[in-house]
Amino acid sequence: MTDPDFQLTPPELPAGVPIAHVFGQPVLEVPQDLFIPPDALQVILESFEGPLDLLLYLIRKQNLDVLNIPMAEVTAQYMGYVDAMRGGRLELAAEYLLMAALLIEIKSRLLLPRPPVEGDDDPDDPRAELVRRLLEYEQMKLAALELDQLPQADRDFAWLAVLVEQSAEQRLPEVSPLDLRQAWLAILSRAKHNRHHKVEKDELSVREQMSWIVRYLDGRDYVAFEELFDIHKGVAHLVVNFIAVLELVKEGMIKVSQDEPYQPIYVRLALV
Amino acid sequence: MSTITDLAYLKIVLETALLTAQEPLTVHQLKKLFTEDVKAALINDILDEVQQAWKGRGIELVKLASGWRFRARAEFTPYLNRLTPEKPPRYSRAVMETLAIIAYKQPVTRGDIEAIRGVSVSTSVMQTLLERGWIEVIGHKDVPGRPGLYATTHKFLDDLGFATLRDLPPLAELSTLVIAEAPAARDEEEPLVDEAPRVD
Amino acid sequence: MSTITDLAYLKIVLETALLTAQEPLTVHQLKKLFTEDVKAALINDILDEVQQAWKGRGIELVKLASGWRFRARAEFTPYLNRLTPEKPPRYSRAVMETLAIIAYKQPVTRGDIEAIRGVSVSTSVMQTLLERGWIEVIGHKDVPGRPGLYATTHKFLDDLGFATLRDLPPLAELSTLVIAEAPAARDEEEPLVDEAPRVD
Repeated sequence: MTDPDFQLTPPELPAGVPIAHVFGQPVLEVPQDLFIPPDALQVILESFEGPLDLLLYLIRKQNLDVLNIPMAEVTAQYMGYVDAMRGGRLELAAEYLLMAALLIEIKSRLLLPRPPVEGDDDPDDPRAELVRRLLEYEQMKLAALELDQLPQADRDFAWLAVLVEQSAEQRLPEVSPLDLRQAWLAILSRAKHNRHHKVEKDELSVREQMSWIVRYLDGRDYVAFEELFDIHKGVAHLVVNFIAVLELVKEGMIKVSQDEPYQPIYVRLALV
Repeated sequence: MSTITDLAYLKIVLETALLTAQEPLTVHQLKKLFTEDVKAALINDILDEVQQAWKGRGIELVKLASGWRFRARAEFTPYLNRLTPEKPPRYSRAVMETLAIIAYKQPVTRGDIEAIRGVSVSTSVMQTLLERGWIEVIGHKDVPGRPGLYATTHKFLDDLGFATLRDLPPLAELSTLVIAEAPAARDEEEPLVDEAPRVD
Repeated sequence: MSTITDLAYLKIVLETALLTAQEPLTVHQLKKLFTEDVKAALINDILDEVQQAWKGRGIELVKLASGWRFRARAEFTPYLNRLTPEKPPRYSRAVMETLAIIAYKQPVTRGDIEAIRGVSVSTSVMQTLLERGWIEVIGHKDVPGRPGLYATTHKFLDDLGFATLRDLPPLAELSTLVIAEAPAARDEEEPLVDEAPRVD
C-alpha cells in the first residue's frame, strides 16, 4: 500500500488551526507547559455539538470530498482534538470516544484487501454509513440555522395585547415553577454577566437564610450573635447560616460588632 | 342601536375580537361571537377586508396555523424593543438543532434525535421546547420502553408566522452538501451563534 | 423610507407600541421609543389624535392612572366573553422576570434587580407583586437612599406549591440552553474552529 491515506500519522492538531479562542485570541496549540487554561479546553468541547459536528468541521475546513473521505488523515486529526480535550483532564463525553473507535474501525476495514471495484458508490465502502450520517446531520444543522433566523414571535415581532376588562370577579394570574424558569432563561440570554452564573442549590439555601436573618433582626435592636444559630438544626444549617451572615455583612445589610476581644458579639440591621 | 345584521357592525365585532385575542382565532371560533348564524364564507370575506384595511399600518392581520391573529409588523420591532427589552431567549445550538430535527423528521423519538445529532439530548433541552409550547408528545412508539413520539405544535408554526409545516424553509439538497466546492463549504462553517461581521 | 421626522410615521409607531404593550405606558416611556428627542407635548397631541381616530371602533385608547392603554369598549365585552370565557390572565414578562430575580437572588434591592435585568423596573411591577402578597420589604440596605430589600413571602411559596426556596427549579444547567445576545458577549461564543476567511 502506497496510498498516502493509509500511512499512520501521529495524532497531532492540524497546523494553523486554532484549538480555541481565549479572550478573542486564537490558541494554536495545546500549551505544553504546566499551566493549561482550563477554560480553553472547556471551550473546545463546548463549541462542538458532538463528534459528528467536529468531524464535519474537519472535513469542511479542508474542502475534502465527503464521498471519499481520506480516513487516515481525518482520523488522525480527530484523535488530535480528542487527545487535546483529554489532556485537559476533561471528562470526555462517551460519544467522542465512540466515534474515535468507529473511525479506526473504518480505517482498518479499508486496509483489508477488497475486490477491485472502483467508484464512490461502492456499496461495500465502510465509509458509506458514516457519510450518510454526516450529511443527515449537516442538513439538520443548516435547517436549525435557518429556523433561528426566521422572525420569531415576541423575539422579532410582537402580538397585540389589548386589554379586555373582566366585569366579573377579577382572576389573578397563575404562575407555575416552570414560568419562573422560563423567565430566568430570558434574563440569561440578555445579560452577559449572567451567562455563566450558576445558582446552585446551596447558594439558594444561603439566600433563603439571608432573608430569614434580616426578617429576624427587623424590629429588634441588638441581637446576640449566638441567637441566630440553632444548634439543633445540624452542622449543615449552621454553616449555611454563618455564610449568610458573612454575605449580609459584605452586602452592607447588617452590622456585626464586638466591643473588645472575648466580649459578646452583637448583630443588628445596618439600617434601623 | 346597531344590530349584527348590519355588516359594518359585524366587521367591528370581528376586528375587536381579533385585536383583543390572546391567541389566534379560527373562523369556527369567530362564528361563536354571534348568537345568529353567520356563514363562514361571510366571515372569511370580512377577514380579507380587515386585512386589507390594515395595509400600511403598524399592525397586520395574518393567517397562521391556529387561525387569524394581529401582530405588529416586523419593521417596528426596533422601536418596540426600546420599550420592552424582555424577550424570549435566543436558544443555543443544541436546542435549535433538536427543534429542527423534530420539525423536519416528525414524529421522532428522543433516540431518533440522538442518532442524528450523534450526542445525547439532555432532558432540559426537551423541557425547554416543551415549556415554550413548540413541541409535544403525540404518542408512543411500539418498541421496548415505549418512547414518546415528538412533533411540533401549532404554536410553533404560529410563533414563526407559518400556516402549515409545508411553509418551513426547504431542507438543503443533499447533492449540494456533497460537493466540496470552496464557496459552498464556507457557508456551512458559518457559526450558528455569531452573525456579526468580524474584522480579522 | 419614512423617518420619524414624519409625523404620520411617528403616530403609527406610537399606536403600534400602545397596541402591543402589556401594561399601560406613560408619556415618559413613550418618549423612549425614539432615539430623537420627541417633546412630551407633541406626544400628548398625537395621543389625542389616536384617541379621536379610534372613536366609534371596538377598542378605545384610555388614560389610566398608570398611563395610556388600549382596551376593548365595554359595549363589546358580551361578544368577547362568548369567545374566551375562561382565559386565565398572565403576568407580563417584566413582572415574571422581576419575580424570578427576587426569588433566586433575595434579599435584593430594586437597583440589584435593575442591574440583573439591564432595564429599569417600574413601580407598577413592584406594586403588582407586593399587592399579590408574593414579595415584601424585609429591611433596608445601608447605602445612600436606603433602598428597600425585597424577599419572597411564605404566600409565594404556598401559592407555587413549594415547601422551601430550595424547591425552586435549579438554574445551574440553564446557561447551556440559551445564548447571550449582547454583542459584548460575542468573544466567548466565538466558535473556535472557523478560520476560513469570510466574505460578509
